[in-house]
Amino acid sequence: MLKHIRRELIFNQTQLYIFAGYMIVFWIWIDWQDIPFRMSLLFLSFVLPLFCAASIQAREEKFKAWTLNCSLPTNRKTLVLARLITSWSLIFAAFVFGLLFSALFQENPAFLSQFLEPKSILIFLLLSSLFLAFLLPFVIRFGISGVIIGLVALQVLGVITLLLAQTSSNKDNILRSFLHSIINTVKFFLDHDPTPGFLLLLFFSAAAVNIFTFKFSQFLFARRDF
Amino acid sequence: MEYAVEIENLRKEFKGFTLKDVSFRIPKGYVMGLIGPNGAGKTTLIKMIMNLIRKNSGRIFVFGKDHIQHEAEIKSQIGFVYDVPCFYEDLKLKKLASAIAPFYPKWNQELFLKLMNEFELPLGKKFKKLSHGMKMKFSLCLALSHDADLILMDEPTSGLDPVFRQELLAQLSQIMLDEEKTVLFSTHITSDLERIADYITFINNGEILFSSTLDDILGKWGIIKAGKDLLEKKDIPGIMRSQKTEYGIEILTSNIKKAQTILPPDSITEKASLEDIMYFMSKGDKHA
Amino acid sequence: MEPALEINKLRKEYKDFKLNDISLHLPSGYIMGLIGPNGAGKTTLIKLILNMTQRKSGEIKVFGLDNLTHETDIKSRIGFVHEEPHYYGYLKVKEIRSLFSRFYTNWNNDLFFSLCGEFSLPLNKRIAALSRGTKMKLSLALALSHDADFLLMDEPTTGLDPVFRRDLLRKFSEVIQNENKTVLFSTHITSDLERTADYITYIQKGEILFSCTKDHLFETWGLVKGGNEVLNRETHRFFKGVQRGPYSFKALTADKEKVRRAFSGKNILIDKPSLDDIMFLLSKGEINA
Amino acid sequence: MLKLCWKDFYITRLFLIPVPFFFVILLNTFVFSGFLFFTAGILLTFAMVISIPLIEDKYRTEQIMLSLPVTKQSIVLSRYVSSFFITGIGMILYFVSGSLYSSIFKDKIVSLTSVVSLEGGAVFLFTSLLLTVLFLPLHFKLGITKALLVFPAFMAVFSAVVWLGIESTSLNPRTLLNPPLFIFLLFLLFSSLTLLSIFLSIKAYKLKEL
Repeated sequence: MLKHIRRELIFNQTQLYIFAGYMIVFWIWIDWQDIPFRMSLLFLSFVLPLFCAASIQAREEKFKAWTLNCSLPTNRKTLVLARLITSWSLIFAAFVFGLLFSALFQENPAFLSQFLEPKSILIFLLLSSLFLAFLLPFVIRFGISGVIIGLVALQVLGVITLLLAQTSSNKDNILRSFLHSIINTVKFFLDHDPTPGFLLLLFFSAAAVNIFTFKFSQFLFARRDF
Repeated sequence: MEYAVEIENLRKEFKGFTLKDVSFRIPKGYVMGLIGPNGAGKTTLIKMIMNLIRKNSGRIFVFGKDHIQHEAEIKSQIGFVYDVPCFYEDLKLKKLASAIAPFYPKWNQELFLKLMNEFELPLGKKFKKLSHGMKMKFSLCLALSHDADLILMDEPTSGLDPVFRQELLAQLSQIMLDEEKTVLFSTHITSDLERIADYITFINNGEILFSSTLDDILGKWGIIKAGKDLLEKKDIPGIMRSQKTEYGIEILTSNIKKAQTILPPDSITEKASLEDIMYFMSKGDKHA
Repeated sequence: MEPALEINKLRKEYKDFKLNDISLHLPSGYIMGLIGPNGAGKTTLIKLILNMTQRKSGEIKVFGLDNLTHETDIKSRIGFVHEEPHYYGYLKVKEIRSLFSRFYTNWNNDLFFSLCGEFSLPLNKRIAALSRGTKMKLSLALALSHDADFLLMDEPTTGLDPVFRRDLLRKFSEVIQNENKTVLFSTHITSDLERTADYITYIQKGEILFSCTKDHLFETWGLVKGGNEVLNRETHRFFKGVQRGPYSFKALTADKEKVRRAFSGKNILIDKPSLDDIMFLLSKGEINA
Repeated sequence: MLKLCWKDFYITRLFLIPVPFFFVILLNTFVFSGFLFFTAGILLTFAMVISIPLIEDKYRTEQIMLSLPVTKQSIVLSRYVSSFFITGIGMILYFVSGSLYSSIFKDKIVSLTSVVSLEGGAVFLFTSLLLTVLFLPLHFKLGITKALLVFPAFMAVFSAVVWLGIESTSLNPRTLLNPPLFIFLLFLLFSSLTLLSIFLSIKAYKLKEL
């Protein structure tokens, strides 16, 4: 498996430099705008999986390199596993980089300590696995152009919901309640006190989500003809 | 006779094209040429052996083993050269090779470097800077450096100039000296085939029309040019296709010797080149 | 009738490659094949005729008109076919027709539709979905429909199967016979050339080694085979390329009569060279070092 | 040359409906600050302008275009004309989305009148035309993909130089602003810049190796 990760890293090394650049800009932006801890955790858990799943797949699609990857002496199962492990190693590398960066430059020490709490790490783990569970299969199935169209569609949907929520004056329309329900669940997780049971729950749910991602992506990848 | 690749009634349906019950065998230690019109299924067939395209039904055995169960083991003994280059174009050649090398247990770095400078390929150059011919040479280098027993090539010679092609074929025949190696390559240039192939398989819109040795084809097959009425009067042994022309009728037969015995004196018989055979098999009207 | 193409002393320099003093003459009504190793300058030459790239010096005349001053008139009489025809993939075949027809004054619609019928081109299919061969037929139909007098093609037959190539080449010679058009096409498949080309031009490392009719080529050029003992300092003069084996040699000469006379005593064999031999000996044979 | 402009229109006529729709919708997401609304409008217009060279690059149709009876010069000129035309469309859409915003949100979040006004429109037009005029020579010299990589850096340097120019000459922008002189100066500067840019593009395109 190590040779697979080495292969993925070598093949996408130009992407890694861009990735490092983004991370620096991201952390400077967090520090400069002093975004609250929770908000930055949410952003981080969305940006990292998006970058890993989308950019590596985009390069593979651009150069039609999957014929090369699939012709190597391995089967498709290991290829998907390698892609998942590489994505996770990149996410953790970025996370650790973030910690170092905020340790060095962040003014308020509370920010760093909050990050190092096991609860926030596990929440980050769960959120990233959820985003990855959505993104990796989506990218394998629809490709990078699918992801871009998807993001633009989300943007347009967001604007339309915003417009509708504004115009319909009554407060309790379904859209607004739907938005509020999402925000509440995230708040519930963030505020919950870090009892061991809760932490284990977080860990196992993250593990379950990742297993689902692996199985579903492998199912989709196996069905593709190159 | 041991076979490197055995394909048994392989079937694959696409929207506009189906590969119908393809069965043929590639004997070990020989070169098999795969010819057929554009879109006849040559590339699909090669990709199915490499399990890049999944089969609907049928079985493929490589070195006697099923190509799905033992996928990794088989692929470590297969060298591949595709007509559309599939490498990351912005990487240097030595980077590409170093990423691929650990996958092959029998990777031989000295052989790789020897081949690279024999083909004058600079290791530090980026893949996209190479010309079409050099890209083909690089994939061949990779395919040959891990002592592959089976080499699959999809139109390796298209777009290369004749001198370069001769070099490539010379390199290939040099590999074939070692009895163990088998080569399957698809091409459009029949003169290359006549120069190097031992077996020829002709595929036409998803069906194998024939698969036999080159000398058998060039020896036994022939074209008869005769008057229009010949067809009605006699049935020609081994007749495959016929085509009406303004001078009379041209018949392709797979058994020229027997046919000659019953022909009227005014008819002319000629040897059939691969190109003529392809022309008749896809354009001529069928018989039997 | 003005010669279709006249190039004299054409020069163009790249970093690692030079096209120096190319001179070429192609009378109208004939097919000329352009062959040479990869990177010898075939594509550059075609691009210079179409003024796609800037030349250093030299003059190109098409139908007697200089291609710098009369660029648009010349181009309206040239049909260009690229090796890998690139059109707007998302346009349908009939849409590319209406795009092209707007640019050419003498566009002939019913000729286009009859050619589409003959080539069985699907009018409502997107170009990206067409196979390589069909795209080639489309560009040929587009070129012929604005009755181009000069068909300029860059490796039209690469990657096409032999059956298709034979039809395509027969279509070329048909086009020549009845309407006195001219064809210049570069190719790597020597059997195509031997079957259809009237003139053959061989270009190598930016220089034209020969440009003459096919019959003249096969009459005067000879493939000389013999034992090594025949070779010496002085005999190298006759040969354009020599390939020396352990005992015998194979050499190429541009004037087999002269060689026959010069080697009258010795046992050498002279026969008709194939284009492959000519190309091999010209590029790989050691010239009289 | 006009045929080539017609060609640009012909190959993008399929997008004539979706593109404006997205333009207006996306622009409305940047309503919470006038400056952001303005820059988003500029960038979306610029995106529309470079969409045609991107299509040409993606489908690699440069050689086929040059085999048509047109000269390289007419290709460059037609690119300028169609870009200016598209910028005009961009400005119209900019005004449409501005008025759409004010009718729906009734200036609840922030009033856009300062930006979506006559003089705001003039500045919008001038900036987006300037952007195109600066970008096209790069596009003809380096090809669209490299040009897009180099352009942000180029813009940073250009705006810095302009900024320093204004600072050092200690010209009080107020005096510059009385309309007739300002408009005339603006027009003079802009037309000379356009001519220079056209000249550079033609020269670069002629030398470009296809």
